[in-house]
Amino acid sequence: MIIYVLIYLIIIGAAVLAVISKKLINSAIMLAVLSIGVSLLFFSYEAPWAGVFELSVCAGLITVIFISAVSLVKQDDEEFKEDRTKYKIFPLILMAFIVISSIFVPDYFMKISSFAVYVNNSNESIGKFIWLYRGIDIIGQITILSASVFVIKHIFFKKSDALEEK
Amino acid sequence: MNNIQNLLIIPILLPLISAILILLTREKTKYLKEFIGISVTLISLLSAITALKYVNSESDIIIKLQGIGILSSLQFKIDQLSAFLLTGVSLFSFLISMYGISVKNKGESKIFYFLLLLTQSQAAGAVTSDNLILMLFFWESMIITLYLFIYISGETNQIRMTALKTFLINGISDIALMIGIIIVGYITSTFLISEISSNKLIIAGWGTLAYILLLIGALTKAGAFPFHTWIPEAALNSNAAFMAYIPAAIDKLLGIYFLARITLHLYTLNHTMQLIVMSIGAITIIVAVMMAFVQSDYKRLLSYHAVSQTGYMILGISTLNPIGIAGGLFHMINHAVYKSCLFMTSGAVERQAQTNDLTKLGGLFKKMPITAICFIIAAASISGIAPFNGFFSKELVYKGTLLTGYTVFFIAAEIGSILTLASFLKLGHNVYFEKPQSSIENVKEAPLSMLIPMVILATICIVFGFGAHFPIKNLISPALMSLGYVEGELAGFHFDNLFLISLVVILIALSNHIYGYMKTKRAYKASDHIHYAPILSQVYHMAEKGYFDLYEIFRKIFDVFRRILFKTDRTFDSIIDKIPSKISNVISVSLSKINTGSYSLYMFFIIFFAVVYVIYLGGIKW
Amino acid sequence: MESLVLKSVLIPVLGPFLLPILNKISKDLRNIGAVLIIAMTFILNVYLMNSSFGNEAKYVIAFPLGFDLILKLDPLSAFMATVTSLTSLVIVIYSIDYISHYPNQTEYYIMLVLFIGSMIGLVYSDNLMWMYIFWEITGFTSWRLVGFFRNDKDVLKANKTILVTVFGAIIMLVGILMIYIKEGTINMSDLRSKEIAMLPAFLILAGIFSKSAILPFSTWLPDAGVAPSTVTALLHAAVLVKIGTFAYAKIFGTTFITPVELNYTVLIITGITALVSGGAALIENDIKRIIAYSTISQLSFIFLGLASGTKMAFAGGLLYILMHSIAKASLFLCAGIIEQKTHTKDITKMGGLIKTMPLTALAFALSSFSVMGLPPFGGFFAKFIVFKGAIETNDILIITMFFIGSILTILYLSRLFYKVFLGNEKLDTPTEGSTTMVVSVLFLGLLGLFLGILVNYPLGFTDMVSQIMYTGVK
Amino acid sequence: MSMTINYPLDWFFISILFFIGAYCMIVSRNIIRLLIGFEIISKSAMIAIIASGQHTNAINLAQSLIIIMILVEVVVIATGLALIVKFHNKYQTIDIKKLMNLKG
Amino acid sequence: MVIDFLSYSLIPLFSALAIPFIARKNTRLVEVLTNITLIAGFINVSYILLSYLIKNDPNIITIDIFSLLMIFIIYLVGLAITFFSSNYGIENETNPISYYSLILIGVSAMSSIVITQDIFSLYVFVEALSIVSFALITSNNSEKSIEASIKYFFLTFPASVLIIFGISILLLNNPNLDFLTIKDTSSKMLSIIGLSIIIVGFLIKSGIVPFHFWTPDVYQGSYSPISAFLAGIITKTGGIYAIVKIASLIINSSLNYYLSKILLVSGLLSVIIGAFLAMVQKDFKRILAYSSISQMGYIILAAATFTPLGIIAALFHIINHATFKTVLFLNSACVEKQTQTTSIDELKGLEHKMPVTSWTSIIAMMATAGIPPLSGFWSKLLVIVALWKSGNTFYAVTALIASILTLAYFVNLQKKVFFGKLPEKFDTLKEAKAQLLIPVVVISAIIIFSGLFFNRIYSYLLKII
Repeated sequence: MIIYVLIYLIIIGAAVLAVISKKLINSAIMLAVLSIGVSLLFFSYEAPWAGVFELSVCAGLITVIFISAVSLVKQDDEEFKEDRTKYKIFPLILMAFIVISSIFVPDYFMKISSFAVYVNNSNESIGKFIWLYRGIDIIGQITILSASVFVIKHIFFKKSDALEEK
Repeated sequence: MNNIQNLLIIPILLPLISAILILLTREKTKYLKEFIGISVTLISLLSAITALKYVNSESDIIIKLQGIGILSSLQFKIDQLSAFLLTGVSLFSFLISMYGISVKNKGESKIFYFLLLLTQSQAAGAVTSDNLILMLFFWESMIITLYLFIYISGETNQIRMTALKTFLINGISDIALMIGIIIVGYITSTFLISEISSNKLIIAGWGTLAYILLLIGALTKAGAFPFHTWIPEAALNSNAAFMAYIPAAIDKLLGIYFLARITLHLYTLNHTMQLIVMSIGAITIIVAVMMAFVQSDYKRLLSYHAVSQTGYMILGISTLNPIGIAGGLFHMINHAVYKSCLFMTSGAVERQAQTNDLTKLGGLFKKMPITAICFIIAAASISGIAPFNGFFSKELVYKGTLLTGYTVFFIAAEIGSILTLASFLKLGHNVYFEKPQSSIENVKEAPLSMLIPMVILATICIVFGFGAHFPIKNLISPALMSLGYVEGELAGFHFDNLFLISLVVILIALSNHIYGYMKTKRAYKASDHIHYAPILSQVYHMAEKGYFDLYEIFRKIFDVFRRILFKTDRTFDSIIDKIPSKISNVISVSLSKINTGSYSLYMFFIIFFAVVYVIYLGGIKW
Repeated sequence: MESLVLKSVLIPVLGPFLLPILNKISKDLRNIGAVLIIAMTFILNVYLMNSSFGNEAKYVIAFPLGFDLILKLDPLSAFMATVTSLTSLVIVIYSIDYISHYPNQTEYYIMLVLFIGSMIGLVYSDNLMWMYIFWEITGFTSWRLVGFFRNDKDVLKANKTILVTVFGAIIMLVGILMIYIKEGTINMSDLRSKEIAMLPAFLILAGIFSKSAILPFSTWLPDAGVAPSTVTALLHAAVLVKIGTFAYAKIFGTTFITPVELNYTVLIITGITALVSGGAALIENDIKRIIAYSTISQLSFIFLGLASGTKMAFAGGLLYILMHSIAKASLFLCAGIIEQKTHTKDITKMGGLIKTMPLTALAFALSSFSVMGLPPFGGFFAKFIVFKGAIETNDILIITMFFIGSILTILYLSRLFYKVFLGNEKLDTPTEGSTTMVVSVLFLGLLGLFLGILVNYPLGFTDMVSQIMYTGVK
Repeated sequence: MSMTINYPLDWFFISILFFIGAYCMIVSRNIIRLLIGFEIISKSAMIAIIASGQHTNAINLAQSLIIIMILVEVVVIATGLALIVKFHNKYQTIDIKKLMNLKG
Repeated sequence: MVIDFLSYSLIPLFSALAIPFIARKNTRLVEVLTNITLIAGFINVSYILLSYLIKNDPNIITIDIFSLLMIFIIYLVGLAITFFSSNYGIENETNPISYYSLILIGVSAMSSIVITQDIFSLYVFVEALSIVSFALITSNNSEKSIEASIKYFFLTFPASVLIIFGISILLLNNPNLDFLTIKDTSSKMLSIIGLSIIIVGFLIKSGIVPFHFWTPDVYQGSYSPISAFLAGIITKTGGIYAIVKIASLIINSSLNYYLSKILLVSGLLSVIIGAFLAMVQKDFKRILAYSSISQMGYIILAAATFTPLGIIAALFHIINHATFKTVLFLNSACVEKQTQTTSIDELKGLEHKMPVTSWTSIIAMMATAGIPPLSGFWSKLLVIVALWKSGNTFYAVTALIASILTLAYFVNLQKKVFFGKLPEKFDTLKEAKAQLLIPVVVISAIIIFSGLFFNRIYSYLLKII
């Protein structure tokens, strides 16, 4: 019970810091921390596969992409100044929201959860499960991966810039 | 029986066909049109007379026509009255078609004869049709011929305006007549005059409205006050043949005929309505003769008299007693006779002297004696001088008026005849006996084709005067019978107070004329002492300006009216066109203000509404 | 017989799409094609009209939800179709010369014929939904036809036309759907002599008014005068505005038992319309606007006949439709000749044209006499019978309004004739129009005269129609 | 036991996480920070899936969904960053307020 | 069920993958390959449909006609876009290989969306579709297109989150996310909540008021052929289709009252607001964007009735609307190509220079405004009747009367762009190439005929439920 709350506190804290930190690079790192927290949560929910994917992909890959992107736009990031009051007052607003949601959200979902139906189809191994039940999603994954390839290719197509110069 | 029916068809159908034939001939052909016109009208005159004989001796003639639905009961019916009118109409058509040969400004003679024959057939149809729809058909179709008659007699704008005015006055009054007829048909559920007359209408409710509308139609046709104003203008602008034909003869015949029909045959008037009609007659007499008295144009003066004489007929008819009615009808035919004769003389004078302006005319007695004599006879009879026909008819009217017990109308009538005589003294004195103007030194007598009709008419004046019992016995009393009135003691010439009064009238008129002449030394100025009398002068001025002209008044009213209506129309236009587009534009612009293109705003809206929706949908009642 | 009904609709509806192909071959062929299509339609309809009594020919194409396409032959429809195709035929013949020197001719002919075709379909369709469909097609085609000249203001007027009429049509559709939901069917032969509720009746009435330009939807009609005169003749005089009157006759005259309040409302509104449009016609100076306003006022008289609630007045209204179509078409076509020859539409700039174009003046005079309702022209009888109906409503207000209305008719028409043909010459002697055009207008003018003299035949037909079909009021 | 209490608690934190992300996505003008907010929100979504799966002990189904979602997310983030870089090349800024040409 | 149609999504995918290897430099070959792929698929699907249409015996229909019709329209529009692009000269502006591959992948993703029977896979394919469109929008690297793409990216993102949340709720009482399972449990309250949240997500994705803010910007900003693709089919399949599908699942549920209300309100709002906003726009494509918002509204209204007739009406209107909007956007692309502008203040009097464009757009506009006998009239009529019969009379009447607004802004647009007097600068203007006109003409013909033979079409629209 406690452990959940601790993990959640890490997650929330990381999220808040990611939002309010001045430097983008810190935000990216905080995002990584957030992902680690989430993967911990998954582990503790007996969802190891999800945890592993989360840890490797989100905490790893996405952070790397982020940091590279941040470094690409670094100099503009320095000279770009937005007023930080909205970030300074953010914790207060968050507090207010937490208070309100602590009144409504939990008991609403208490009601919801009382309607839940319990199933037990968790005995197969996850790979088998995916293959059996989520077969169509495999096609989805192929589609989306091939899409991503062409998307990147399409977005970073240079000929047009050359056209615009002349 | 059959041949009799054909006999009746002739005056209606033959002129129609030959009119179309004339339209097909070419203008070049010498005298062909004139020949057709004269012969056709002569034939129809003869057939009319035969029909009259037959009707008086035997029974009425009825002809049914094929028809469907509302038109299923179309039929012609000649009773004595219709036959009498038919004869009169054909007679005048015949005379005018002869007279018209040498009228100058009658436009293309082809068109002239076409119209003349057309009018003949229309008038014949109108007087003989027993079904009100049929009568309306002929009656209303005369508007077009009337319009064209005036239109062809010249190119000037003046003439066209007059033609338009005539057209509008008659057209509008005919719509009134139509509605009146429909109402009659609605409340009696038949359009047959004979059926309606079997149980007469009374003045009540819809009946009153119907009678008023019918009266408007009849009076407009007869050219009574206040619907007369087109006649003097037409007199100024159109040719004498037309004036002698339509306003003098045909319109009077038709109008008074229909007035007699509705007043005596279709309705039983109540007292108020009778008074109204009588006073209309009296007013017509006085007003028109007052105007006529001061005119200084030959035809215009005559035309005003044509109006004022209508008053006598209306007065006579509306007395509702046999004597008065007989007087009215008799006066109708007499008036037609002498008035067309007078117009013919004016036409002759105009043709020979190229003018109708009294100031330019004078001393024509020596130059055109026959015309002058005809004029004198006709003038005498219009002024009611015994023993010409006018005297007898007027006398009958006076008697009838006195019998109703309203002396005021009698006095009005007498004043009317005083002024009539006075104005004719002025006219005749000026035109025929003044010392001649230099401009008209070498004037010849009018051509034969003009003289013959004049002489015929003048003769009729005398004949109907001395032998007044003949027309009364053969024409008037049968007509009265057909209207359902037994004849009283009508005819004959006898000394009584009325005769003395008429003598007095003559004396007054003479003295007045002499006084005026002495005053000014010029005959056409003989009326000035009345014309420029203190109050009267303003009145005359306003009258000349057309302040009392119903037509002008209506024009002013409608001018305001149409502007109001136009404004209404524009208002509706803005309601369906401008206002909606404005409203939608306002809405659209205010909506498009939200789409500022700012990402943060959009994001806020989207998340906000998403949360609202989710909360609403999540909160399903358990 | 069924096949004939179908043909008489299909020929003009599908025919126009051949015209562009003919146009590829030669212009004359295209014109001839257009004329032929209408002529065939006319002949078919005359035949149908003669054989329309007694046999209930019906052609059905099944559509879902009870929106079947039913083409049903009845005397009323056949009569209307004949009148339409007759005037249209003359107008199309006239167009050949009139339109010959403008752009978009092919589109013009396509739209013209399609318009007539949809009109024929409208009159024969027995299902209200399909009536609505053809109704909208006529609206669309009239949009293109009114926008024939593509200047901004012309197209603006065209847009006004289609927006107003389609708006009304949509209101009408609401009414139709209400009937559809309530009764379960919208086949008029099934709905015959049922009673109709107030609300749908008035909604349908709004559509009818918007189509035949009765207040408050009237003003699109004069504005649509920017179109070429053939189009205005077709739209304003012969066909488009008659759709409303026909729909009224068909729906409220021969299908439903109309509530008497509805009829009374119609009489009041049309009475006001007659006054307002007459007054506007006395102010306007644009010849086509004047004639358009006169159309509006005459439509009020037609409605007077149809809504008076007696069989005879109903017959009179139908007769009025015939006479007015002919006369008004001729008026518009004369206006077309005048406009083409004088290059203006402002009557204050005209005058004395009777010298230079006497035949046009003759045709114009004949037609305006017919519109004024003078004997022996056809308009006289129509107006007489219609007024009889008005008087049988026993309502002095209505009688007065229409009395003044017909006075206004005489006034504005004589004013128009005077200003255009008489008056003193202002223009440098324009010449008479081309033979085809003059012949067609003269034909129409004389037709009005003959129909007046031989009134028994048309009156007999309409009388029989109303005797057989009129369902009366509640 | 915890089975009943967990689920509402999860959603409590999910809502907080969602709020943080949403706030970031609304207020921030820095386009990369928007993407960070995006990331946070999608994390909250994943937690929701897992929580439901664990609650109804259909955890394998939840896991398989999560795995696919992670893949989708990577691709989406990559696309987003690519777009951002392109935007940056074009406009030489990372201020989202520059994108106000299309409006009305 | 799924297997029946799998080829429709796999073949384009594979050819998309194959393109870069087969045609490295030769762009013409790429175009040929793409077109052949789509033509093959299109001929196949239309053969199946026509065989039913010609036999006209609804009973012989055994397969899922709902998906089949969607596949038909997807392939139709996709083919139109590729054919159009292959003559539009895209190789001057972008990389043809990735362009065509992305279009093919988009078609494949859309086909998968309509054939899949699992709500999570639906989500996955929708995401795939959206990243494809992010890329395609920026095909010509103009500022506008990048702005459009980024706004699209960020503003439709909350949709995905909501969908996931909804799925997580669904997981509570469904062993799996199969449509049939959900249909069985659709009377349960949890399913309704979950589906409602998912529907809200899809409302955002399809740009219904009040989530419409991104739509006009994206349609206006994106590369012209692609705006046709987006407006024509992508947002329909990625948003509206899902809503209609879900609605068809919960027809018999007793708990859909709130959902129905919210959908009705949103639909009516988008009908009216979209129409009003379209009236004051100055850009051809933006007007079309707002018009498509307002048409979306009709579909939502139909779906909101949760009756079989409503679902039929919604599907039919989706199909028709895809055809109208494709025609209109392709026409706007032609106009832009010929005149280098889409601002209606600069355009004028093009009708004599571009008659085909003018007439096809008149047809499409009239069909959109619901002028009979074009297809749009029938679908709109079905929508209204469905609303009326389900007792929502107010919505029915308002929606019906609001269609006059559609007509209003379309006649105004036609007047501004195609009528009036041609300015001098366009004197040398020519009609677009014939190849560019073929798709437009074909689709216009489809609009007309599906209106004329509505009775045939309806007879097996019935079978979708």
